[in-house]
Amino acid sequence: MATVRVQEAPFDLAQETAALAAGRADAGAVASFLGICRADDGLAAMVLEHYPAMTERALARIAAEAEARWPLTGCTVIHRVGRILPGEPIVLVLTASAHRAAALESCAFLIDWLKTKAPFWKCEEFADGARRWVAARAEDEAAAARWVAAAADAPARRRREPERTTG
Amino acid sequence: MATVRVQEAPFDLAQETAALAAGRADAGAVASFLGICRADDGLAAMVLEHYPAMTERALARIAAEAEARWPLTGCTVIHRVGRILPGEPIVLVLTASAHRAAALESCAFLIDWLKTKAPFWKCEEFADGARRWVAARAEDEAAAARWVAAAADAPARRRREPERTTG
Amino acid sequence: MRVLYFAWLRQKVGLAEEEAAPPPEVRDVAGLMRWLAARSPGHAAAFADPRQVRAAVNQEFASPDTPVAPDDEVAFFPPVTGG
Amino acid sequence: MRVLYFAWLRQKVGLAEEEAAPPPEVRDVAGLMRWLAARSPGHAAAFADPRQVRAAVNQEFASPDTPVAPDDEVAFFPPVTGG
Repeated sequence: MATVRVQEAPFDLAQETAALAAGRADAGAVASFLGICRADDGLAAMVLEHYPAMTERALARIAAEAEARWPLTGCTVIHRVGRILPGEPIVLVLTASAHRAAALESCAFLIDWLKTKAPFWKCEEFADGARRWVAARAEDEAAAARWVAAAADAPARRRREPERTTG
Repeated sequence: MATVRVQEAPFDLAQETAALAAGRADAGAVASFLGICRADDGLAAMVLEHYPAMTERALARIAAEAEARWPLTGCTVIHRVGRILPGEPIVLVLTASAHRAAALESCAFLIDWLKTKAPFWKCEEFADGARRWVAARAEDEAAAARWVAAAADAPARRRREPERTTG
Repeated sequence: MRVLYFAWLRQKVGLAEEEAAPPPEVRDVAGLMRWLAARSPGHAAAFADPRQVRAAVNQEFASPDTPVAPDDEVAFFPPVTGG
Repeated sequence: MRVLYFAWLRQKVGLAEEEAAPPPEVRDVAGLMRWLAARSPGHAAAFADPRQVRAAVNQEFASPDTPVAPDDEVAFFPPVTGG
Protein backbone atom coordinates (compact mmCIF):
# COMPACT_ATOMS: atom_id res chain seq x y z
CA MET A 1 0.00 0.00 0.00
CA ALA A 2 2.91 2.32 0.67
CA THR A 3 4.22 4.56 -2.07
CA VAL A 4 8.00 4.33 -2.36
CA ARG A 5 10.02 6.25 -4.92
CA VAL A 6 13.65 7.00 -5.68
CA GLN A 7 14.08 9.86 -8.12
CA GLU A 8 16.39 12.64 -9.27
CA ALA A 9 13.61 15.19 -9.67
CA PRO A 10 12.36 17.31 -6.78
CA PHE A 11 9.00 16.28 -5.29
CA ASP A 12 5.94 18.35 -4.51
CA LEU A 13 4.96 18.22 -0.84
CA ALA A 14 1.41 19.47 -1.37
CA GLN A 15 0.77 17.06 -4.22
CA GLU A 16 2.11 14.09 -2.28
CA THR A 17 0.05 15.03 0.78
CA ALA A 18 -3.10 15.40 -1.32
CA ALA A 19 -2.47 12.03 -2.98
CA LEU A 20 -2.00 10.39 0.41
CA ALA A 21 -5.25 11.73 1.83
CA ALA A 22 -7.34 11.47 -1.36
CA GLY A 23 -10.35 9.25 -0.99
CA ARG A 24 -9.42 8.26 2.57
CA ALA A 25 -12.26 9.42 4.80
CA ASP A 26 -10.58 7.74 7.77
CA ALA A 27 -7.37 9.77 7.79
CA GLY A 28 -7.54 12.29 10.61
CA ALA A 29 -3.83 12.88 10.98
CA VAL A 30 -1.00 13.32 8.49
CA ALA A 31 2.56 13.61 9.74
CA SER A 32 5.46 14.49 7.51
CA PHE A 33 9.20 14.75 7.64
CA LEU A 34 11.09 16.71 5.03
CA GLY A 35 14.88 16.48 4.94
CA ILE A 36 16.55 19.47 3.33
CA CYS A 37 20.13 20.00 2.18
CA ARG A 38 21.50 22.53 4.68
CA ALA A 39 23.70 25.33 3.38
CA ASP A 40 26.61 24.48 5.67
CA ASP A 41 29.77 26.58 5.34
CA GLY A 42 31.05 26.48 1.80
CA LEU A 43 28.81 23.61 0.70
CA ALA A 44 28.15 23.85 -3.03
CA ALA A 45 26.14 20.66 -3.51
CA MET A 46 25.33 17.27 -2.04
CA VAL A 47 25.61 14.26 -4.34
CA LEU A 48 23.45 11.30 -3.37
CA GLU A 49 24.59 7.90 -4.62
CA HIS A 50 22.55 4.72 -4.15
CA TYR A 51 22.44 1.02 -5.01
CA PRO A 52 19.61 0.94 -7.55
CA ALA A 53 18.88 -2.79 -7.48
CA MET A 54 18.51 -2.66 -3.70
CA THR A 55 17.13 0.77 -2.84
CA GLU A 56 13.43 0.50 -3.63
CA ARG A 57 13.30 -2.95 -2.09
CA ALA A 58 14.90 -1.65 1.11
CA LEU A 59 12.51 1.30 1.24
CA ALA A 60 9.51 -0.93 0.61
CA ARG A 61 10.59 -3.22 3.44
CA ILE A 62 10.99 -0.28 5.83
CA ALA A 63 7.56 1.04 4.84
CA ALA A 64 6.03 -2.42 5.28
CA GLU A 65 7.51 -2.57 8.77
CA ALA A 66 5.84 0.75 9.62
CA GLU A 67 2.54 -0.52 8.26
CA ALA A 68 2.86 -3.66 10.37
CA ARG A 69 3.51 -1.63 13.53
CA TRP A 70 0.92 1.15 13.15
CA PRO A 71 -2.60 1.31 11.67
CA LEU A 72 -1.76 3.59 8.76
CA THR A 73 -4.19 4.73 6.10
CA GLY A 74 -1.31 5.91 3.93
CA CYS A 75 2.47 5.96 3.77
CA THR A 76 4.77 7.67 1.26
CA VAL A 77 8.57 7.63 1.17
CA ILE A 78 10.42 9.55 -1.54
CA HIS A 79 14.20 9.83 -1.62
CA ARG A 80 16.10 11.87 -4.16
CA VAL A 81 19.43 10.86 -5.68
CA GLY A 82 21.93 12.75 -7.79
CA ARG A 83 23.13 16.31 -7.31
CA ILE A 84 21.15 18.35 -4.78
CA LEU A 85 21.75 22.03 -4.05
CA PRO A 86 21.61 23.68 -0.62
CA GLY A 87 18.02 24.47 0.30
CA GLU A 88 16.62 21.69 -1.87
CA PRO A 89 14.68 18.78 -0.41
CA ILE A 90 16.34 15.36 -0.15
CA VAL A 91 13.80 13.07 1.45
CA LEU A 92 10.09 13.06 2.25
CA VAL A 93 8.26 10.77 4.64
CA LEU A 94 4.48 11.07 4.90
CA THR A 95 2.23 8.97 7.11
CA ALA A 96 -1.52 9.13 7.63
CA SER A 97 -3.69 7.49 10.26
CA ALA A 98 -7.00 7.97 12.04
CA HIS A 99 -5.20 9.41 15.08
CA ARG A 100 -2.11 11.48 15.58
CA ALA A 101 0.05 9.15 17.67
CA ALA A 102 0.26 6.53 14.92
CA ALA A 103 1.03 9.13 12.26
CA LEU A 104 3.69 10.93 14.33
CA GLU A 105 5.40 7.81 15.67
CA SER A 106 5.51 6.00 12.33
CA CYS A 107 6.91 9.10 10.63
CA ALA A 108 9.76 9.29 13.17
CA PHE A 109 10.31 5.54 12.85
CA LEU A 110 10.52 5.70 9.06
CA ILE A 111 13.14 8.42 8.92
CA ASP A 112 15.19 6.77 11.68
CA TRP A 113 15.22 3.42 9.87
CA LEU A 114 15.74 4.97 6.47
CA LYS A 115 18.88 6.69 7.80
CA THR A 116 20.43 3.36 8.80
CA LYS A 117 18.80 0.70 6.60
CA ALA A 118 18.58 2.12 3.08
CA PRO A 119 21.59 2.12 0.71
CA PHE A 120 22.23 5.83 0.13
CA TRP A 121 25.53 7.67 0.49
CA LYS A 122 26.03 11.42 0.62
CA CYS A 123 29.08 13.17 -0.81
CA GLU A 124 29.54 16.86 -0.01
CA GLU A 125 31.01 19.12 -2.69
CA PHE A 126 32.51 22.39 -1.48
CA ALA A 127 32.95 25.71 -3.22
CA ASP A 128 36.74 25.23 -3.21
CA GLY A 129 36.39 21.95 -5.12
CA ALA A 130 36.94 19.66 -2.15
CA ARG A 131 34.74 16.58 -1.82
CA ARG A 132 33.96 14.66 1.35
CA TRP A 133 31.90 11.56 1.95
CA VAL A 134 29.55 12.13 4.86
CA ALA A 135 30.35 9.80 7.77
CA ALA A 136 27.60 7.79 9.44
CA ARG A 137 26.61 9.18 12.84
CA ALA A 138 26.47 7.07 15.99
CA GLU A 139 23.32 9.00 16.98
CA ASP A 140 21.58 7.65 13.89
CA GLU A 141 22.33 4.07 14.94
CA ALA A 142 21.03 4.84 18.44
CA ALA A 143 17.87 6.46 17.05
CA ALA A 144 17.18 3.40 14.90
CA ALA A 145 17.94 1.01 17.76
CA ARG A 146 15.25 2.50 20.02
CA TRP A 147 12.59 1.15 17.65
CA VAL A 148 13.98 -2.36 18.01
CA ALA A 149 13.70 -1.95 21.79
CA ALA A 150 10.16 -0.60 21.31
CA ALA A 151 9.22 -3.66 19.26
CA ALA A 152 10.71 -5.98 21.89
CA ASP A 153 8.51 -4.24 24.48
CA ALA A 154 5.44 -5.12 22.39
CA PRO A 155 5.75 -8.89 21.97
CA ALA A 156 2.39 -9.15 20.20
CA ARG A 157 3.89 -7.34 17.25
CA ARG A 158 6.00 -9.45 14.99
CA ARG A 159 9.57 -8.33 14.77
CA ARG A 160 11.22 -8.82 11.41
CA GLU A 161 14.92 -9.23 10.96
CA PRO A 162 16.62 -8.72 7.62
CA GLU A 163 16.54 -12.01 5.74
CA ARG A 164 18.95 -13.16 3.15
CA THR A 165 17.17 -14.16 -0.04
CA THR A 166 18.65 -15.67 -3.13
CA GLY A 167 16.39 -13.81 -5.53
CA MET B 1 9.64 34.11 16.15
CA ALA B 2 6.86 31.55 15.83
CA THR B 3 3.99 32.18 13.44
CA VAL B 4 0.64 31.61 15.13
CA ARG B 5 -2.69 32.10 13.38
CA VAL B 6 -6.36 31.41 14.05
CA GLN B 7 -8.47 31.66 10.91
CA GLU B 8 -11.64 30.47 9.20
CA ALA B 9 -10.02 30.04 5.80
CA PRO B 10 -8.18 26.87 4.81
CA PHE B 11 -4.40 27.07 4.81
CA ASP B 12 -1.88 26.04 2.18
CA LEU B 13 0.59 23.44 3.41
CA ALA B 14 3.15 24.00 0.65
CA GLN B 15 3.04 27.78 1.08
CA GLU B 16 3.45 27.56 4.85
CA THR B 17 6.32 25.10 4.51
CA ALA B 18 8.06 27.33 1.97
CA ALA B 19 7.61 30.36 4.22
CA LEU B 20 9.07 28.47 7.17
CA ALA B 21 12.19 27.39 5.30
CA ALA B 22 12.69 30.57 3.26
CA GLY B 23 16.00 32.24 3.89
CA ARG B 24 16.98 29.72 6.56
CA ALA B 25 20.13 27.99 5.37
CA ASP B 26 20.35 26.17 8.70
CA ALA B 27 17.07 24.23 8.49
CA GLY B 28 17.85 20.63 7.59
CA ALA B 29 14.63 19.11 8.88
CA VAL B 30 10.99 20.16 8.69
CA ALA B 31 8.36 18.15 10.53
CA SER B 32 4.66 18.74 10.14
CA PHE B 33 1.40 17.58 11.60
CA LEU B 34 -1.83 18.11 9.73
CA GLY B 35 -5.11 17.41 11.52
CA ILE B 36 -7.98 16.63 9.17
CA CYS B 37 -11.73 16.38 9.82
CA ARG B 38 -12.44 12.66 9.46
CA ALA B 39 -15.58 11.60 7.63
CA ASP B 40 -16.93 9.56 10.52
CA ASP B 41 -20.32 7.87 10.11
CA GLY B 42 -22.94 10.43 9.22
CA LEU B 43 -20.78 13.44 10.06
CA ALA B 44 -21.87 16.45 7.99
CA ALA B 45 -19.57 19.07 9.49
CA MET B 46 -17.40 19.98 12.44
CA VAL B 47 -17.92 23.41 13.99
CA LEU B 48 -14.90 24.80 15.81
CA GLU B 49 -15.61 27.40 18.49
CA HIS B 50 -12.89 29.28 20.35
CA TYR B 51 -12.28 32.05 22.88
CA PRO B 52 -10.91 34.81 20.65
CA ALA B 53 -9.34 36.99 23.36
CA MET B 54 -7.43 34.01 24.69
CA THR B 55 -6.68 31.76 21.72
CA GLU B 56 -3.74 33.42 19.99
CA ARG B 57 -2.13 34.15 23.35
CA ALA B 58 -2.45 30.49 24.35
CA LEU B 59 -1.02 29.33 21.02
CA ALA B 60 1.87 31.80 21.24
CA ARG B 61 2.69 30.55 24.73
CA ILE B 62 2.67 26.92 23.57
CA ALA B 63 4.91 27.82 20.62
CA ALA B 64 7.27 29.77 22.91
CA GLU B 65 7.54 26.71 25.15
CA ALA B 66 8.54 24.59 22.15
CA GLU B 67 11.14 27.17 21.15
CA ALA B 68 12.52 27.16 24.69
CA ARG B 69 12.84 23.37 24.69
CA TRP B 70 14.26 22.74 21.20
CA PRO B 71 16.65 24.68 18.93
CA LEU B 72 14.11 25.53 16.24
CA THR B 73 14.80 27.60 13.15
CA GLY B 74 11.07 27.99 12.54
CA CYS B 75 7.70 27.17 14.06
CA THR B 76 4.21 27.65 12.61
CA VAL B 77 0.88 26.84 14.25
CA ILE B 78 -2.37 27.47 12.36
CA HIS B 79 -5.75 26.46 13.76
CA ARG B 80 -9.00 26.90 11.87
CA VAL B 81 -12.31 27.87 13.46
CA GLY B 82 -15.87 27.89 12.16
CA ARG B 83 -17.55 25.24 10.03
CA ILE B 84 -15.23 22.58 8.62
CA LEU B 85 -16.31 19.81 6.25
CA PRO B 86 -15.11 16.20 6.32
CA GLY B 87 -11.78 15.91 4.54
CA GLU B 88 -10.83 19.51 5.23
CA PRO B 89 -7.80 20.44 7.34
CA ILE B 90 -8.32 21.72 10.89
CA VAL B 91 -4.87 22.34 12.28
CA LEU B 92 -1.29 22.60 11.04
CA VAL B 93 1.89 22.41 13.09
CA LEU B 94 5.22 22.94 11.33
CA THR B 95 8.63 22.90 12.96
CA ALA B 96 12.08 23.29 11.46
CA SER B 97 15.49 22.64 12.93
CA ALA B 98 19.02 21.76 11.87
CA HIS B 99 18.44 18.11 12.78
CA ARG B 100 15.46 15.80 12.68
CA ALA B 101 15.06 14.92 16.36
CA ALA B 102 14.30 18.50 17.37
CA ALA B 103 11.85 18.99 14.50
CA LEU B 104 10.01 15.70 15.10
CA GLU B 105 9.84 15.96 18.88
CA SER B 106 8.74 19.59 18.96
CA CYS B 107 6.05 18.88 16.37
CA ALA B 108 4.62 16.08 18.53
CA PHE B 109 4.90 18.29 21.62
CA LEU B 110 3.04 21.17 19.98
CA ILE B 111 0.05 19.12 18.87
CA ASP B 112 -0.13 17.36 22.24
CA TRP B 113 -0.14 20.65 24.15
CA LEU B 114 -2.43 22.36 21.70
CA LYS B 115 -4.99 19.60 22.26
CA THR B 116 -5.12 20.27 26.00
CA LYS B 117 -4.01 23.88 26.49
CA ALA B 118 -5.70 25.95 23.77
CA PRO B 119 -9.33 27.11 24.06
CA PHE B 120 -11.02 25.35 21.14
CA TRP B 121 -14.17 23.25 21.24
CA LYS B 122 -15.48 20.94 18.53
CA CYS B 123 -19.16 20.37 17.85
CA GLU B 124 -20.10 17.57 15.44
CA GLU B 125 -23.08 18.10 13.14
CA PHE B 126 -24.64 14.96 11.70
CA ALA B 127 -26.58 14.40 8.50
CA ASP B 128 -29.74 13.72 10.52
CA GLY B 129 -29.49 17.14 12.18
CA ALA B 130 -28.11 15.92 15.50
CA ARG B 131 -25.31 17.89 17.15
CA ARG B 132 -22.83 16.64 19.67
CA TRP B 133 -20.00 18.37 21.50
CA VAL B 134 -16.86 16.31 21.27
CA ALA B 135 -15.74 15.09 24.70
CA ALA B 136 -12.16 15.54 25.84
CA ARG B 137 -10.15 12.33 25.74
CA ALA B 138 -8.16 11.02 28.69
CA GLU B 139 -5.45 9.91 26.22
CA ASP B 140 -4.93 13.54 25.24
CA GLU B 141 -4.26 14.51 28.85
CA ALA B 142 -1.83 11.61 29.16
CA ALA B 143 -0.08 12.60 25.93
CA ALA B 144 0.35 16.17 27.16
CA ALA B 145 1.50 15.04 30.61
CA ARG B 146 4.44 13.06 29.23
CA TRP B 147 6.04 16.34 28.13
CA VAL B 148 5.83 17.67 31.69
CA ALA B 149 7.62 14.52 32.84
CA ALA B 150 10.17 15.03 30.05
CA ALA B 151 10.81 18.59 31.22
CA ALA B 152 11.20 17.44 34.83
CA ASP B 153 13.81 14.97 33.61
CA ALA B 154 15.77 17.87 32.11
CA PRO B 155 16.23 20.25 35.07
CA ALA B 156 18.46 22.61 33.08
CA ARG B 157 15.48 23.56 31.02
CA ARG B 158 13.16 26.04 32.63
CA ARG B 159 9.69 24.68 33.20
CA ARG B 160 6.92 27.21 32.87
CA GLU B 161 3.60 26.89 34.59
CA PRO B 162 0.53 28.86 33.53
CA GLU B 163 0.55 32.18 35.34
CA ARG B 164 -2.39 34.31 36.19
CA THR B 165 -1.98 37.81 34.89
CA THR B 166 -4.28 40.76 35.41
CA GLY B 167 -3.78 42.21 31.94
CA MET C 1 -17.40 41.38 36.17
CA ARG C 2 -17.75 40.05 32.65
CA VAL C 3 -18.68 36.36 32.45
CA LEU C 4 -18.30 34.37 29.21
CA TYR C 5 -19.63 30.93 28.31
CA PHE C 6 -18.40 28.61 25.58
CA ALA C 7 -19.53 25.38 23.90
CA TRP C 8 -22.27 23.50 25.77
CA LEU C 9 -22.10 25.84 28.77
CA ARG C 10 -23.10 28.68 26.42
CA GLN C 11 -25.98 26.58 25.14
CA LYS C 12 -27.22 25.58 28.58
CA VAL C 13 -26.96 29.09 30.04
CA GLY C 14 -28.47 30.52 26.84
CA LEU C 15 -25.95 33.38 26.78
CA ALA C 16 -22.49 33.89 25.30
CA GLU C 17 -21.71 36.53 27.90
CA GLU C 18 -23.24 38.56 30.70
CA GLU C 19 -22.34 41.16 33.29
CA ALA C 20 -22.35 39.94 36.88
CA ALA C 21 -21.93 41.70 40.22
CA PRO C 22 -21.46 38.96 42.76
CA PRO C 23 -21.41 39.90 46.47
CA PRO C 24 -18.00 40.34 48.18
CA GLU C 25 -18.12 36.86 49.72
CA VAL C 26 -17.70 35.42 46.19
CA ARG C 27 -13.92 35.36 46.19
CA ASP C 28 -12.84 32.61 43.82
CA VAL C 29 -13.83 30.63 40.73
CA ALA C 30 -15.58 27.91 42.74
CA GLY C 31 -17.60 30.50 44.68
CA LEU C 32 -18.55 32.29 41.46
CA MET C 33 -19.76 29.03 39.93
CA ARG C 34 -22.03 28.34 42.95
CA TRP C 35 -23.37 31.91 42.85
CA LEU C 36 -23.99 31.84 39.08
CA ALA C 37 -25.72 28.43 39.31
CA ALA C 38 -28.52 30.06 41.30
CA ARG C 39 -29.27 32.65 38.60
CA SER C 40 -31.55 30.56 36.35
CA PRO C 41 -32.44 26.96 35.52
CA GLY C 42 -30.08 27.27 32.54
CA HIS C 43 -27.22 28.36 34.78
CA ALA C 44 -28.06 25.53 37.19
CA ALA C 45 -27.91 23.02 34.32
CA ALA C 46 -24.61 24.42 33.07
CA PHE C 47 -22.94 24.16 36.46
CA ALA C 48 -24.70 20.95 37.58
CA ASP C 49 -21.46 18.96 37.44
CA PRO C 50 -18.59 21.30 38.34
CA ARG C 51 -16.05 18.59 37.45
CA GLN C 52 -17.05 19.04 33.80
CA VAL C 53 -16.43 22.80 33.90
CA ARG C 54 -13.15 24.57 33.27
CA ALA C 55 -12.50 28.28 33.77
CA ALA C 56 -10.21 31.08 32.68
CA VAL C 57 -9.69 34.37 34.54
CA ASN C 58 -8.51 37.21 32.35
CA GLN C 59 -7.75 34.78 29.51
CA GLU C 60 -5.57 32.50 31.62
CA PHE C 61 -6.62 29.00 32.64
CA ALA C 62 -7.73 29.05 36.28
CA SER C 63 -8.45 26.53 39.03
CA PRO C 64 -11.39 26.49 41.48
CA ASP C 65 -9.38 28.48 44.03
CA THR C 66 -8.20 31.18 41.59
CA PRO C 67 -9.37 34.57 42.98
CA VAL C 68 -11.92 36.63 41.07
CA ALA C 69 -12.39 40.41 41.34
CA PRO C 70 -15.02 42.86 40.00
CA ASP C 71 -12.95 43.96 36.98
CA ASP C 72 -12.07 40.44 35.87
CA GLU C 73 -13.19 38.64 32.74
CA VAL C 74 -14.14 35.11 33.78
CA ALA C 75 -14.90 32.42 31.22
CA PHE C 76 -16.48 28.99 31.74
CA PHE C 77 -16.24 26.13 29.29
CA PRO C 78 -15.85 22.35 28.99
CA PRO C 79 -12.41 20.73 28.71
CA VAL C 80 -10.87 21.89 25.45
CA THR C 81 -11.09 19.69 22.33
CA GLY C 82 -9.11 21.50 19.65
CA GLY C 83 -6.30 20.21 17.51
CA MET D 1 30.34 -13.52 -9.04
CA ARG D 2 29.45 -9.90 -9.59
CA VAL D 3 31.05 -7.47 -7.15
CA LEU D 4 29.82 -3.87 -6.77
CA TYR D 5 31.44 -0.93 -5.00
CA PHE D 6 29.76 2.25 -3.78
CA ALA D 7 30.80 5.64 -2.41
CA TRP D 8 34.46 5.86 -1.30
CA LEU D 9 35.01 2.13 -1.83
CA ARG D 10 34.17 2.67 -5.50
CA GLN D 11 36.64 5.54 -5.64
CA LYS D 12 39.45 3.64 -3.90
CA VAL D 13 39.00 0.48 -5.99
CA GLY D 14 38.56 2.61 -9.10
CA LEU D 15 35.68 0.45 -10.34
CA ALA D 16 31.91 0.52 -9.86
CA GLU D 17 31.68 -3.20 -10.53
CA GLU D 18 33.75 -6.19 -11.63
CA GLU D 19 33.45 -9.90 -12.21
CA ALA D 20 35.30 -12.10 -9.73
CA ALA D 21 35.94 -15.84 -9.55
CA PRO D 22 37.31 -16.47 -6.07
CA PRO D 23 38.61 -19.95 -5.24
CA PRO D 24 36.30 -22.39 -3.41
CA GLU D 25 37.91 -21.66 -0.03
CA VAL D 26 36.37 -18.13 -0.15
CA ARG D 27 33.09 -19.02 1.52
CA ASP D 28 31.78 -15.85 3.18
CA VAL D 29 31.81 -12.04 3.02
CA ALA D 30 34.87 -11.73 5.27
CA GLY D 31 36.82 -14.22 3.15
CA LEU D 32 35.83 -12.43 -0.03
CA MET D 33 37.01 -9.12 1.39
CA ARG D 34 40.44 -10.60 2.20
CA TRP D 35 40.70 -12.16 -1.24
CA LEU D 36 39.65 -8.97 -3.06
CA ALA D 37 42.07 -6.84 -1.00
CA ALA D 38 44.98 -8.66 -2.68
CA ARG D 39 43.84 -7.77 -6.20
CA SER D 40 45.36 -4.27 -6.48
CA PRO D 41 46.66 -1.40 -4.36
CA GLY D 42 43.23 0.25 -4.82
CA HIS D 43 41.46 -2.83 -3.50
CA ALA D 44 43.89 -2.98 -0.60
CA ALA D 45 43.15 0.65 0.27
CA ALA D 46 39.39 0.09 0.05
CA PHE D 47 39.47 -2.90 2.42
CA ALA D 48 42.25 -1.59 4.69
CA ASP D 49 39.87 -1.13 7.61
CA PRO D 50 37.19 -3.83 7.37
CA ARG D 51 35.24 -2.23 10.25
CA GLN D 52 34.43 0.68 7.92
CA VAL D 53 33.03 -1.63 5.24
CA ARG D 54 29.47 -2.92 4.97
CA ALA D 55 28.22 -5.52 2.51
CA ALA D 56 25.10 -6.77 0.82
CA VAL D 57 24.65 -10.19 -0.79
CA ASN D 58 22.00 -10.32 -3.47
CA GLN D 59 20.70 -6.90 -2.40
CA GLU D 60 20.27 -7.80 1.26
CA PHE D 61 22.47 -6.42 4.02
CA ALA D 62 24.98 -9.08 5.03
CA SER D 63 27.40 -9.70 7.88
CA PRO D 64 31.02 -10.96 7.68
CA ASP D 65 29.88 -14.56 8.06
CA THR D 66 27.16 -14.40 5.39
CA PRO D 67 27.95 -17.11 2.75
CA VAL D 68 28.84 -16.12 -0.80
CA ALA D 69 28.44 -18.31 -3.89
CA PRO D 70 29.57 -17.98 -7.53
CA ASP D 71 26.19 -16.68 -8.80
CA ASP D 72 25.80 -14.05 -6.10
CA GLU D 73 25.86 -10.27 -6.47
CA VAL D 74 27.99 -8.93 -3.62
CA ALA D 75 28.20 -5.20 -2.90
CA PHE D 76 30.65 -3.36 -0.63
CA PHE D 77 30.08 0.15 0.70
CA PRO D 78 30.54 2.38 3.75
CA PRO D 79 27.82 2.68 6.43
CA VAL D 80 24.78 4.27 4.77
CA THR D 81 24.16 8.03 5.11
CA GLY D 82 20.85 8.70 3.41
CA GLY D 83 17.80 10.47 4.78
